[in-house]
Amino acid sequence: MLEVVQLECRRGDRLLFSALDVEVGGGTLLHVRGRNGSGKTTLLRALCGLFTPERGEIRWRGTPIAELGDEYHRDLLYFGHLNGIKGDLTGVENLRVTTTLDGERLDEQVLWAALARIGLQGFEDLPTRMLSQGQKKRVALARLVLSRAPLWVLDEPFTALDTAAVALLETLIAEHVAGGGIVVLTTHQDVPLTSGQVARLDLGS
Amino acid sequence: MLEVVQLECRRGDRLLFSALDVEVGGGTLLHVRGRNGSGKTTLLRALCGLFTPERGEIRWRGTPIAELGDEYHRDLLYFGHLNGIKGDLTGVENLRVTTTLDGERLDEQVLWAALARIGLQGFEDLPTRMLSQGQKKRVALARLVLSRAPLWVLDEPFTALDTAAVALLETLIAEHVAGGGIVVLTTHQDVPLTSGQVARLDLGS
Amino acid sequence: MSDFFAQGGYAFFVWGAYGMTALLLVIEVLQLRARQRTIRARLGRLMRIRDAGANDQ
Amino acid sequence: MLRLFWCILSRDLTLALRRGTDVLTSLFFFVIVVSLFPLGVGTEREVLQTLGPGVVWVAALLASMLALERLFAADHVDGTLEQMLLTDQPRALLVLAKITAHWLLTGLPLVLIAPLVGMQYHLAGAAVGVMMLTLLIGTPVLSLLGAIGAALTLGLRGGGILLALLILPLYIPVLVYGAGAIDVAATVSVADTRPYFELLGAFLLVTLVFAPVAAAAALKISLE
Amino acid sequence: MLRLFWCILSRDLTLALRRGTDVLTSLFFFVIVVSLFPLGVGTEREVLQTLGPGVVWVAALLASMLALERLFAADHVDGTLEQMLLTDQPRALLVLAKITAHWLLTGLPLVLIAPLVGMQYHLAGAAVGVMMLTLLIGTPVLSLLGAIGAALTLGLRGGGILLALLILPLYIPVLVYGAGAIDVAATVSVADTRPYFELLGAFLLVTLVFAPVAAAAALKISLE
Amino acid sequence: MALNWFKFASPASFYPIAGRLVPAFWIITLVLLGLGLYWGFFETADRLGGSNAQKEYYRIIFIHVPAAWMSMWLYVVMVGWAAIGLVFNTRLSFMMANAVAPTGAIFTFLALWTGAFWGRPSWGTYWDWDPRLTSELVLFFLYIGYIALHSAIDDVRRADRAAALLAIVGLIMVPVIFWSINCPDPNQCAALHQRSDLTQIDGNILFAMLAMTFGFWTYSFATSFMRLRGIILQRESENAWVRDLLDTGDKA
Ligand code: HEM
Ligand SMILES: Nc1ncnc2c1ncn2[C@@H]1O[C@H](COP(=O)(O)OP(=O)(O)OP(=O)(O)O)[C@@H](O)[C@H]1O
Ligand SMILES: Nc1ncnc2c1ncn2[C@@H]1O[C@H](COP(=O)(O)OP(=O)(O)OP(=O)(O)O)[C@@H](O)[C@H]1O
Ligand SMILES: [Mg+2]
Ligand SMILES: [Mg+2]
Repeated sequence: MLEVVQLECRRGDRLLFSALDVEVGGGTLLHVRGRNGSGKTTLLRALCGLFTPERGEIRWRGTPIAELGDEYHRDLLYFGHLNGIKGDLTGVENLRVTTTLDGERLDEQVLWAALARIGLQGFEDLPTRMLSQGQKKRVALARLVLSRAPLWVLDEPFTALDTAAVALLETLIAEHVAGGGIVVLTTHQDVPLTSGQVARLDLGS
Repeated sequence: MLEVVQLECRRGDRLLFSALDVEVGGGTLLHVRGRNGSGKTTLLRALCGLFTPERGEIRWRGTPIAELGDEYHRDLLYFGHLNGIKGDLTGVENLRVTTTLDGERLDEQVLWAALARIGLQGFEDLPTRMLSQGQKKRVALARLVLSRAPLWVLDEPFTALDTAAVALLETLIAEHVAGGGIVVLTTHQDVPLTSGQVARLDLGS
Repeated sequence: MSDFFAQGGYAFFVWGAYGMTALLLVIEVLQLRARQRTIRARLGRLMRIRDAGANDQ
Repeated sequence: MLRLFWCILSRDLTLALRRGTDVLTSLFFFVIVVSLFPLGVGTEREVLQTLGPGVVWVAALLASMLALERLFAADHVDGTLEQMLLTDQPRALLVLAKITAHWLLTGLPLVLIAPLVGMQYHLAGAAVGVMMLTLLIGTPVLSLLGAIGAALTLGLRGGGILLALLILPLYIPVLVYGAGAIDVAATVSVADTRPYFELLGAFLLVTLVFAPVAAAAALKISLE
Repeated sequence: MLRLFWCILSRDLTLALRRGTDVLTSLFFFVIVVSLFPLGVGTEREVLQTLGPGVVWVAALLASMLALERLFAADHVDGTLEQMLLTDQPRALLVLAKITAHWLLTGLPLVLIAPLVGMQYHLAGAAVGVMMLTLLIGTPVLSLLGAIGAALTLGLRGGGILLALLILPLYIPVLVYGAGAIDVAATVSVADTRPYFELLGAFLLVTLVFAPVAAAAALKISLE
Repeated sequence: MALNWFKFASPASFYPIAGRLVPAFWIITLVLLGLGLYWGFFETADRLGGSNAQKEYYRIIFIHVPAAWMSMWLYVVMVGWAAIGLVFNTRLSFMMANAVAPTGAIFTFLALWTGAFWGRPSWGTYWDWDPRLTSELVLFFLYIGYIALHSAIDDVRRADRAAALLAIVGLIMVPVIFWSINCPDPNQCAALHQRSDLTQIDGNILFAMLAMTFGFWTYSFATSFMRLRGIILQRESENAWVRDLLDTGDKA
């Protein structure tokens, strides 16, 4: 479903990788690995259309993403270094905004349930700036519980999470992959990613 | 050398911990553990004098740190969630500023050597904003190589680092502890901290 | 000759205008040449470093 | 579509209202700048009357411009803007919602406070009415144009002052006709201000159509 | 101690110079604001002459204030400020170094550009000289006072405009005496400006002693 | 045809072409400027006496008017390249826009400066808020805005596009801004009169003025190509052809 064809990315005047070919089918987890600075984040941003590669193409269901535009965004969930939540809004409010942006129309109940599932019971209606590093990350991750996008792109989703949260996230990823979805992720931590089909991509020499 | 006496910390109206007593002698590594939101970061900031606790006292060599003031800072190296480096300065320039702030007067050579040791050969004179997440963290960590402060307080120093960098950082910590220093750190990753005497402190229920 | 430089008493204005024009244009050209030189020097250095690095491996 | 517009609008308003002072600061800035002039220039009645329209509009320009920095910056820093760009809904609409919220918080208050300022500068009642009307039509243009600049300078160090550099020259037409209308109302007659309003209205329509699109494109570029 | 001062000063200057335009933006902002007024107020010679001193000083206030946001904000966001507070060197000295760099980059250029502005407003030669001198003594006061406000509003959303709110009232004495001196020089005589300069000088001395200490204390509070 | 254009539109092939053009432009520039200055200073002296007497400061016209023309023309050129870059995503056009901007800003400044040095002896003031002068000042701000925005952004690709977008928005606004300055009172705009008319100017003066204008034009070509070459080298330093170029010690 997701194809990367002869991709070449540069940052500044540094060539990160070239002639990269990858194909990821449904029900697969692609683990992108590499040293610090090998270009993992750059690749993930390119996959989302947030970074324009120097050369090559990225195709989703056979069509280049540059042509797909907004349609592609409907199928995509990106989770970057930044959490993408507002410190002044509560967990529920944050979740409501992100799901509306995803084009979903959800009940209040569902939102609370998602936050409870991610381990934030009792913190749902605190402004998120009052949460700790890891709790903020959890609020952001609650989106995954509700997402119906087939393609998840996750850049180091495990940082700052405690062991309980890491286990939960693993389950979420496993469920998504089992349901025929695609997950592209990076992580430096040793996380047992045993869900479905696991492909590995190594960047850098 | 570092004593925490009946410490109580609150954030907002939430009691994080109370009546906390810890004593850490030279040559010890204190690993602070706990769930997300259990108050690790708050404790570490309190140890540095960046957060005023509700009750209780922190003593360094027997004197409360509030009385010590600048003298305490001479003995302290704090490494927080933020890297504390300027994106517009190169690695060397950043290191020069931080070491000057630490009151040291070092040769150019020494700075370059420190950066090389931390695995940034070839990146020393690039503005650090052009580095990846993990490389930025490395620039910040280069300070540890040069530090002569006996007390290191490190808040999740392992995030974003690749395996090579994690190993290097472990060595640095081990050396520091072996040399009679104190390290207080938090981390959610399973990092083999076998250096010298390891104490563990668990926060949260 | 000195008549010419006096410009009928308006020397300051005439030469002020022409002078600034000449000055700016000359500065622009000099600055461009200096820049070209530094760029070349920098590229040369970069390439030598890279070549040296390639030989090491 | 309308649901998205409403969601973003109410989100931005909620955010601003949570920090009570946010709504007031831009207003106070306007009032302070307007009040500084008599201190620097002297307080004779005639001088102030000639000055009034110009000062009001320059202050409105500055207040609107200062607040612009906040339009996208906060969302940029915490990554929510990035998430917004990855939605499948039209981006220009989203930008328009943000601009609307911004204007409601920073433009509208200026219109409402205008009579007070008119008093400070001894303007006649008719002139004050015209002033309010020019501000009502003119400040949205400022917000709309400014959004483009705010999007372009997103995340740059010294963005605030750079934004001023980019945007203030573009504000000149609004300034000229806004201040001009008040001046004409004060010195000639209110009837003569009609062409001014026609022009301001035309600016508003044109920017309303094009600015959100341009700002959305600029955001895309800035987040690359 | 001097080494620390020099290290921070050169660090800040390097940072600004790396982004070539940083030095110029505050200057151009000043020039643009000054140039906006005639567009709003009208261009008669006499009006401009009475306006001149006031406009120059209000513009200087605004330019200095806008640039203030950058004084600590960047260092706060990337955590370098926190590191600076954990040094064992006197914090006030460190703050003074940052203020000095800030003034060199944003205050001094205003002094140098002043003659041009004087021309735009048809001010006489003597008045222009006085204007430069008042700016030379007055702008450091603005930077010093502003540093306190910048430290207090650090990291607050809408900090820019909140800062304006806190700081502009404190700037009023400088504005009154700065603009006053130019006005006196233009309309009465240069000799009569002496008391104005004595007052401005006194402001400078007092703020030079107290402002860095206060700003350092404010920083400590803001980072808690 | 199309292929050819693409060939020239690549920095690699344009670099040597620009290198060969620069000296040619310099020669033409020197000739034209020399001719214009000689004509302006020595062949128009007859205008000094007589009924409709000019004072010597009229000689400023030979740089003032050409500089003012170039300032506006170069802005249009700059926006043109920027727009082409945005639409067709060609790197070279962005570089062109970048290369033109500083020269344009310099000419704008010169128009202002020489105008001021003319205004002082003829109007008795260095500066007045005449519409024409004000518009030129605004143009200067627009140039500075473009340059400032471009240099404030680290990532050149983002800088190119952001600055290009700004330039285009600026160009759309320019007529509105200039018109609003020229006609602050819409009730009386119909009365706005034409200020100058080229056909009324003395032939010799016109000749010198045109020579200077074309001289400035070729000067702009020369400097922007020089700047362009620098930009190309900087941005393409990873590419093989730059390495070959440096290895062979190209001096062009
Ligand atoms: C600081 C800005 C400027 C000043 C002070 C200035 C001043 C002058 C003066 C004093 C003259 C002599 C003609 C006369 O006395 O009417 C003149 C002529 C001229 N200026 Fe400017 N000017 C400025 C900007 C411009 C600009 C922006 C243009 C753009 C088109 C321009 C175009 C011309 C032309 C074409 C003439 C000759 C027209 C004629 O002979 O009537 N000037 N300028
Ligand atoms: N600025 C704040 N205002 C109010 N409460 C806060 C603030 N920052 C943190 N808290 C609260 O303090 C508690 C402890 O936060 P802290 O950052 O110390 O946790 P932590 O142990 O470091 O967690 P993590 O592992 O997620 O980093 C959290 O429950 C959080 O809700
Ligand atoms: N804004 C930028 N400008 C120029 N170069 C950059 C920029 N950002 C990153 N780079 C360079 O691009 C390379 C890859 O960066 P990227 O962030 O993709 O790495 P990464 O694989 O995600 O590393 P990490 O594991 O440390 O997060 C790095 O070598 C870095 O120097
Ligand atoms: Mg990364
Ligand atoms: Mg923490």
